Amino acid sequence: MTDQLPAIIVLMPLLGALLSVLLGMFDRKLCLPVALVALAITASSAVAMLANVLASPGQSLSYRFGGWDPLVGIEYRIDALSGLVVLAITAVGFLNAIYSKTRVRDESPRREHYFYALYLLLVAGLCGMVLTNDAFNLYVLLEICSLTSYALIAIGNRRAALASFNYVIIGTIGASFYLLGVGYLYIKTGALNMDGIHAALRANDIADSPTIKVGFILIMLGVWIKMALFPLHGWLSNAYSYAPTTTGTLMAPLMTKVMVYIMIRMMLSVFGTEFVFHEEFWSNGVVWIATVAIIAGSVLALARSDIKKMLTYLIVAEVGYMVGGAWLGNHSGMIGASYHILSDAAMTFCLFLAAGIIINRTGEARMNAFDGAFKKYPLTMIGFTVGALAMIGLPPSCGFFSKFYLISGGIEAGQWGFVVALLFSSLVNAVLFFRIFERAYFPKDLASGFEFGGDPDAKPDRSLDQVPYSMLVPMLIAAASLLVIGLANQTIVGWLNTALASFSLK
Amino acid sequence: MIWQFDIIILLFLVVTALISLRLKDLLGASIVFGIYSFLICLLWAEMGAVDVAFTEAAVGAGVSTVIMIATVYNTKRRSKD
Amino acid sequence: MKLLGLVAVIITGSLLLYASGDFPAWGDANSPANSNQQVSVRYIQDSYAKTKTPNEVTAVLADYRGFDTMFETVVIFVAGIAIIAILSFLGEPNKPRGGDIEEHPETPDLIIVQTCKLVIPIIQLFALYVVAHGHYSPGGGFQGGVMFGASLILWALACGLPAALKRLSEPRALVLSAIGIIIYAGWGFLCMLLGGNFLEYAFTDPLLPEGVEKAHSHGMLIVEIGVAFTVTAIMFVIYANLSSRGRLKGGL
Amino acid sequence: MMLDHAMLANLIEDTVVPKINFWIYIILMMTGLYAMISKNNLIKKLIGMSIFQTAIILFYVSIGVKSGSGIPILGAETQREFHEVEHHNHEHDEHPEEFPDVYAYPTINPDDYANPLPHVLMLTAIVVGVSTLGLALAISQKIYHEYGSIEEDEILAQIKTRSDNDD
Repeated sequence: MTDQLPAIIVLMPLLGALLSVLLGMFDRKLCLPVALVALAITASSAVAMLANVLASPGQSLSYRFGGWDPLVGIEYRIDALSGLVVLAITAVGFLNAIYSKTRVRDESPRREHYFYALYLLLVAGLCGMVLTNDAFNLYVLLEICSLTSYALIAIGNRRAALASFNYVIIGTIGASFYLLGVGYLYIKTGALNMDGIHAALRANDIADSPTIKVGFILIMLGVWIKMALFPLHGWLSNAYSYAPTTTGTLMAPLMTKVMVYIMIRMMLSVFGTEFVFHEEFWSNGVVWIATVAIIAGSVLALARSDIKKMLTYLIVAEVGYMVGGAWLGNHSGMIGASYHILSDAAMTFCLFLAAGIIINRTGEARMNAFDGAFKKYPLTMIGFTVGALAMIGLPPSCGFFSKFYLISGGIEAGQWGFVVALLFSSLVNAVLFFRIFERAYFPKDLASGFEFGGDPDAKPDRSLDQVPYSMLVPMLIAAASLLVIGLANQTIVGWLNTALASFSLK
Repeated sequence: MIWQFDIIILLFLVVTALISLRLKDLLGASIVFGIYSFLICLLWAEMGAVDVAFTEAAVGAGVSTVIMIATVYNTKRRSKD
Repeated sequence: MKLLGLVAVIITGSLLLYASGDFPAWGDANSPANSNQQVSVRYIQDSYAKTKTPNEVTAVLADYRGFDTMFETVVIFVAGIAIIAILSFLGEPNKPRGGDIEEHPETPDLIIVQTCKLVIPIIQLFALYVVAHGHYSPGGGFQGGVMFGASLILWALACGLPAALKRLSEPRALVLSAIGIIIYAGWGFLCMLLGGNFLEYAFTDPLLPEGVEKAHSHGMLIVEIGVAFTVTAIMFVIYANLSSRGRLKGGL
Repeated sequence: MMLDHAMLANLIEDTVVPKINFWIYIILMMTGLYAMISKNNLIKKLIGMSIFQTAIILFYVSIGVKSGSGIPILGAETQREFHEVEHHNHEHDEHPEEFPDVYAYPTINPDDYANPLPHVLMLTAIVVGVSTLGLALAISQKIYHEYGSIEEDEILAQIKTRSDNDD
């Protein structure tokens, strides 16, 4: 049964979604347990699959759907990087499902079973997108992820509907550009399997024909739109900040990171490094776009007063890190980019969870929600602080190590603009988060913060932060995972090395 | 695969697309969009893609025109541009 | 906004025109895509030998790339669920949806109702024929499912939405659509239980009388039936919710 | 020297015909893209989106077209040939001494049938297009319910006035 794991990972959430719809009609309280069981099975099979992949000889497994030969049928290929990303997706999905116990009940009453069905199908689509080795199957799964995320956002409050409509329009342009790019590859190579396209590109050396070049540009444009790279990021901040809390905490850490993974997968295993980094001018140009994205993302985050909007602009900056790292063209840049996918997913997840708790408890979306927050919600503030320090890049956390690899890659490639942008954005993150710490730990009017001589009969509430455990525990696990990923970075980078060794990076 | 037939349908396609986008009355625009879908279904059939033509006629022309008219019925009929 | 649109059009337009010069001529048989020996020529030459279905498009759709088609059915399922989730309880959260109070209860027109009574059974019969005959003639799960759904929509147009909802209420339609996907994924899972990979119909050979190739053909038929269930139910649910803005009353 | 019809016809045939499909798809795609971005009415944007997606389907299907080929469905006589060969091989398996040789399946000439792969991909793309259209129409109905208008400039004006008095 263990070699059937890739199919189980994609089927379990699908089955969970169907059960959630069927059982939800009788009793809505059944949906969360169904979702949790489905996600638990998916997470455990993701761990087992990762162990399988690492134990397998070539560090890469292949699964043929329908038993057909890969060129004719659909094939899944799993290597260390995709195994890790699937593990990150299922872990974030599982923890977020626990987090959503109270939030979904309050924010979308009477629609929980639809919410969980869409939630599980989004997780299934993301896992499938990461594993697939077939270009058109990736488009179908991309559409499933897009449709479920449009719907999950549109369930939100008043302004979520317009934000979701804009996301539909821009997301369809992105997905259609990707489809057109695959069409341009198909018209020249006649194959849909990624390895088949790669072999056909190298075999009859059509790599420098205009169709393949334009196909590459179209695929990159489509993927950049879906990952909200700077000039094309217009839809991100409204979509994630007006969406329901649990939609934001699920999509913020995953959607953009999976699209970065797909960009790396397309660059390396379909087009090949000699095609992508053939002309120095174009890859330097993309690194410059990433540099502008980092600077713009950080500056825009600085200007925001709404907490969630600020975090979304940080995502735009982080996407700049990964795109820049991947396009440096050298090994440590690519390692930095793929390691940053995992660390940024964990960091964003922890920050969004903590911000969600504080916004929910204080009911205030702006910065003054943090006034005296440490006194009222000590554990949540600790989690937020760990996430913030990781975002700034302090050593024990994973943020430091990914920045370390990215900067060393940048220096090797001589991209000084990129290195300066990385340091500048760390500085800006520091300013951002210390502004919040100042409000949280040292509130201006000390009295309100520490309540000296507060009303005597206000019995000190010993329960942890008055926040339900279902919200607190996932956040603390996410904060702990930041340190774990950071400390275990040697082993993770070792796996990534073997995964990326086969691609001839400088 | 008669190319004269093919060119005529293609030109009609572009014309109906432009009309559908310029019409101010949304109900009219939806109906012209239905014509656009049926013309494309004719094009697929002419190009030998019979399954695609069948699906386009049933799904593309049939259902999408109906749900678009349903939406126009529930929202505004006049559009400013 | 108009300027942004113009700029985007000019950039992508010039990009595409630059590439279109290099395309193989339209309709030539030995263009790279049409003459690829391992892929499209192989579909044409041994799809009948392996799956016993003359309609190669159905063979490729349901068997070679059956996993794609399963997720296509999931896309329709997602559209239906999403439309209900967005539109239901719009504005009046406490009032129950549906119910029998008719806002403008004009009686359905006699001529329309009679012609519908004549036409709809024929449409549904033809729809079932299209689903069942998908192996030998153009058609299959999607086309047949949409036609069956369209006949329900026709009934809703003729006699008002509540009348159609009495025949197929929304909960029942959702159960029908979920059953469709369960049939599809379940048959694929059955192939896994019998030792093959997911959706490997050859392994369901012991269950079905005829040879391994026929097992492919039967597997495809069952999968198409699952698709037809889902598409029928979801098309009607989409129409019901969009036309009555989620309140399942009134309608067009 | 007046170009008579035959000369004109084959002049068009070898210059325009091989390329017109791909030009028209670019024109349609650009109208769809322009409409999606710059139209003010939400429903017009969705019509532009549908035109954008059907243009891509036009590109895909015109890849798989082979001039002079039939539809990708095997005719009845090829099926009969296959049955005869199979029947014979089946007989051969039972008692090999009577039917010594094993017949091979008749080879099908690929140029007689259109390329089935783009047709399969486009079945998916059409269905995805309709699902996206249905979802976007539902969202526009919800926007109409919240803001009372489906014109983007009126909605943005309302958001601005509402957010001014929210602070």
